[in-house]
Amino acid sequence: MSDSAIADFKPLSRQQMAARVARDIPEGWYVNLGIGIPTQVADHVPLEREVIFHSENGVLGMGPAPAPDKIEPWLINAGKQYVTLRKGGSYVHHADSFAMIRGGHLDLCVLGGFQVAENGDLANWATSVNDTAPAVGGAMDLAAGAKRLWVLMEHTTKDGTSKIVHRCSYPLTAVGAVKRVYTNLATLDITPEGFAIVDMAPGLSFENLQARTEAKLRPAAA
Amino acid sequence: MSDSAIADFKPLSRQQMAARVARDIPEGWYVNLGIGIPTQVADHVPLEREVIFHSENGVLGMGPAPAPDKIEPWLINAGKQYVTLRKGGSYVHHADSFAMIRGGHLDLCVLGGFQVAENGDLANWATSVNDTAPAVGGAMDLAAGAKRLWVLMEHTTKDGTSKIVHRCSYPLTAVGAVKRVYTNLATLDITPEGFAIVDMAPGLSFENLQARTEAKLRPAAA
Amino acid sequence: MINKIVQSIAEAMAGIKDGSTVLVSGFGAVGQPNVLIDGLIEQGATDLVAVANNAGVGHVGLARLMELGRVRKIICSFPRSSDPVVFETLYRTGKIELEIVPQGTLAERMHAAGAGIPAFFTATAVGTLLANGKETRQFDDGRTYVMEKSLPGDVALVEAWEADRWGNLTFKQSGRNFNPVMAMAAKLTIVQSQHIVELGDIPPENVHTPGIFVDRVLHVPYGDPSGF
Amino acid sequence: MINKIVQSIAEAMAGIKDGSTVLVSGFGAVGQPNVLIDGLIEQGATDLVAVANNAGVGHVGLARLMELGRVRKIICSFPRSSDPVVFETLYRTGKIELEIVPQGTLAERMHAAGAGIPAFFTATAVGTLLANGKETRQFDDGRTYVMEKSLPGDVALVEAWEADRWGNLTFKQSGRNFNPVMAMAAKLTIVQSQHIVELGDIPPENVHTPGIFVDRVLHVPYGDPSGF
Repeated sequence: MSDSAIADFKPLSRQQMAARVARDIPEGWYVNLGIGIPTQVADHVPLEREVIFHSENGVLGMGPAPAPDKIEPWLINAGKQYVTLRKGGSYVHHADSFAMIRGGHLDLCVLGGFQVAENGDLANWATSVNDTAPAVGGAMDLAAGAKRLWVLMEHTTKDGTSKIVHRCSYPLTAVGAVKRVYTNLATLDITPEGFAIVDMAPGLSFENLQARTEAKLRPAAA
Repeated sequence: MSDSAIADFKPLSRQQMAARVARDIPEGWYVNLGIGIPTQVADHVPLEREVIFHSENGVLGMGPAPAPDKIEPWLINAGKQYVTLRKGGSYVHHADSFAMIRGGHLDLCVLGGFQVAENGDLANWATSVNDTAPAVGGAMDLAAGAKRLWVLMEHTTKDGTSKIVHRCSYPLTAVGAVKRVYTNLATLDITPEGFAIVDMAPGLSFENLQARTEAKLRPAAA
Repeated sequence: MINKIVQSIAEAMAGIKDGSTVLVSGFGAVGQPNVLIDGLIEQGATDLVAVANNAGVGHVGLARLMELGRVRKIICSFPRSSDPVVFETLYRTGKIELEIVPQGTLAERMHAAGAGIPAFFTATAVGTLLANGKETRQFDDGRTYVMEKSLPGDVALVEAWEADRWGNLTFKQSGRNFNPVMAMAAKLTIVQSQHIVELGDIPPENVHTPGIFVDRVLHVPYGDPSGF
Repeated sequence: MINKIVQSIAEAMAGIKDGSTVLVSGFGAVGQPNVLIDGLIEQGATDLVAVANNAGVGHVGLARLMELGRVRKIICSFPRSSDPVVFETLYRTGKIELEIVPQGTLAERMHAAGAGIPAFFTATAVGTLLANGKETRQFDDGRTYVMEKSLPGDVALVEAWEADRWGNLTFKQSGRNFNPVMAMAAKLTIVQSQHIVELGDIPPENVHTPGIFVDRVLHVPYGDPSGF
């Protein structure tokens, strides 16, 4: 891929990616945000729009990060960062927390990904079957349990390999679970016919996006 | 059975039966008492001997019945009688309450019975396979779940039929679960060899007890 | 602003469909959502499957709903009560189906439904009539267990002590009983609460049922439980 | 008088046998019973199976126990950490067994053990490496589920905020995490508590873990969590 092709458009920054996802989350949803970029989505949901954030370690109703002098040492999220609790928040134990996840009570989970396939498969926990000691955490529970699974990730690896694929080559996190993918290049819905483009980074053409994508894409419905 | 045979001894009153069971409950045990005579066992455990009484409807640490002017309308036991809560007591929901039962966390459950068999089978919920709408409540959970199951009941029905039997003829509550039976005539352990007498009502002879009992009894170990 | 508090019984009961499975909480009269049950009678849905610990008392509440012919089947642990005349008449004349479930299995089947567990194994009822026709299996401990399936509800009727606008709930004493379990097991959870409190008034460590399990809250300061 | 409060770490750890399965609570450093883990190092039991969310950090606590060769196998969801050097060295050289379990399945396997449920079905991990060799089955909803077995412990090490002499516990904020689940899943549950309170000081509606699940309580006012 030539440098000139890249010059044609401006990929979204991580901030912009997080903001793009945040835009699609309506008031009243119960939402779990995975470790990494997904966590930043919360920063782009205004507090007046009441979205209730859940963390696997038994926190429901998380607020923003605390000021450095307001840290509560016993209040962390699943990424082990200090957080706050909003009025109306609550604490539960791990089995109850995952009952919320597994029982389909979360409206949305946003996870990072290594690969998303056009059949909705997600790979985000191990890069090889021979990975020594891959760490799954709560990813498989979240991917299988939430009402909707969205993935937020870069469109390609650093060397330009597409992470939007026909079939995942990495070990799966969940089968057929992903509904939508947000990348730095595009927003893609997963439909029975495969990936359908919802929107693209400013200045990016369909051909240019397809050139960077292993899976076949369908243009946005008119 | 002649009247003179009955005159030989004095069966225990219900009060005495409850007191007999209470004598065998050590401090620190977690105990569930079934509806009926078993409920009265608690009245015979002095408060200084801390035994923690559990009720299926999510009450742990029940105390005695309240004075009429101290009734708490929201605090009842599984028999739907008003009770009190001791200091150190707590409330849980039904699934957690039965997790205590099913998970083997109760040291003892005392239930009433229709029949107890020498193989430890208990029948206490229905008197016929054709019983219209028998009511099981928590009996099967308690019988299968507690660490020890004791049964407290009259030795015979009103017409003199033995409730201590070779095999139960009524529908079972649990299989092989009973460890000990307290009746108005005797205390019987269930052993791999069947019923073994622990003690008998004052004045009752082994022969007289056996005559009132369908199952074969073994005398108390010397 | 999220606001799960509704202003009328009609709003609370809106949309309950014929054929629904309705989980009705309470143990005896304690923790029993009497006003919501009356609301369901008024609302009109029929061909219902009712799940409750008991099968109704006298001619009020759940018994009244059955008497009106609106309950096709009842799933409960203890169909007997101090005055079970309605249920017994319907049952004897073949006008209602009955599924008896051991009380702990009943609670766990709903807990499992709420927790995304379609089936589990328990030793309760093994070797009894209530395990007839059910799959059994021996596990590593050498004991035999029976497989029980989850019991999800379309609607749960719940009675709480306190509720806030996010649907966080507390329960009073033994009024907790089936309420938290039923709240998590149903698609639509409707609550009558003695008290409505401000968001944040319930300490976050002491929320008994988090609002994630609650859809609608009606303020019903109806006083002490009655009608065992 | 029931008194589960013990006076020394030696008394707290007495009787833990070689070969035990030890459930170690905490998520990160929060709710992690550091003093009890050090007590286990001191106590000497070996050939242990450790169950924890993580596989230890640096060279302290659980990592130290592993470094001393006392852990035969670890069951966890997330063997990575900020500094997992001990585990990774042992694992690469074949000196420790690893069983990776999805975090929610890990929690539920212990909850099931505590609740007398030997196995349950979940959709988590279906179609992945972590379901390899496990029984799967389709239920009425048409979805495929995998059967997971309960995970009981011989010993649980728990960290609480408040405890009384009956063993009733509360937890602070997200310090609750695995603690209540592990407390109910083990034959011997040992607690370190920041505060010891009088019987009755914890309101009965707000006991997080009832004393029925607790065997021993050690007062350890150790301050804020540290050592993520």
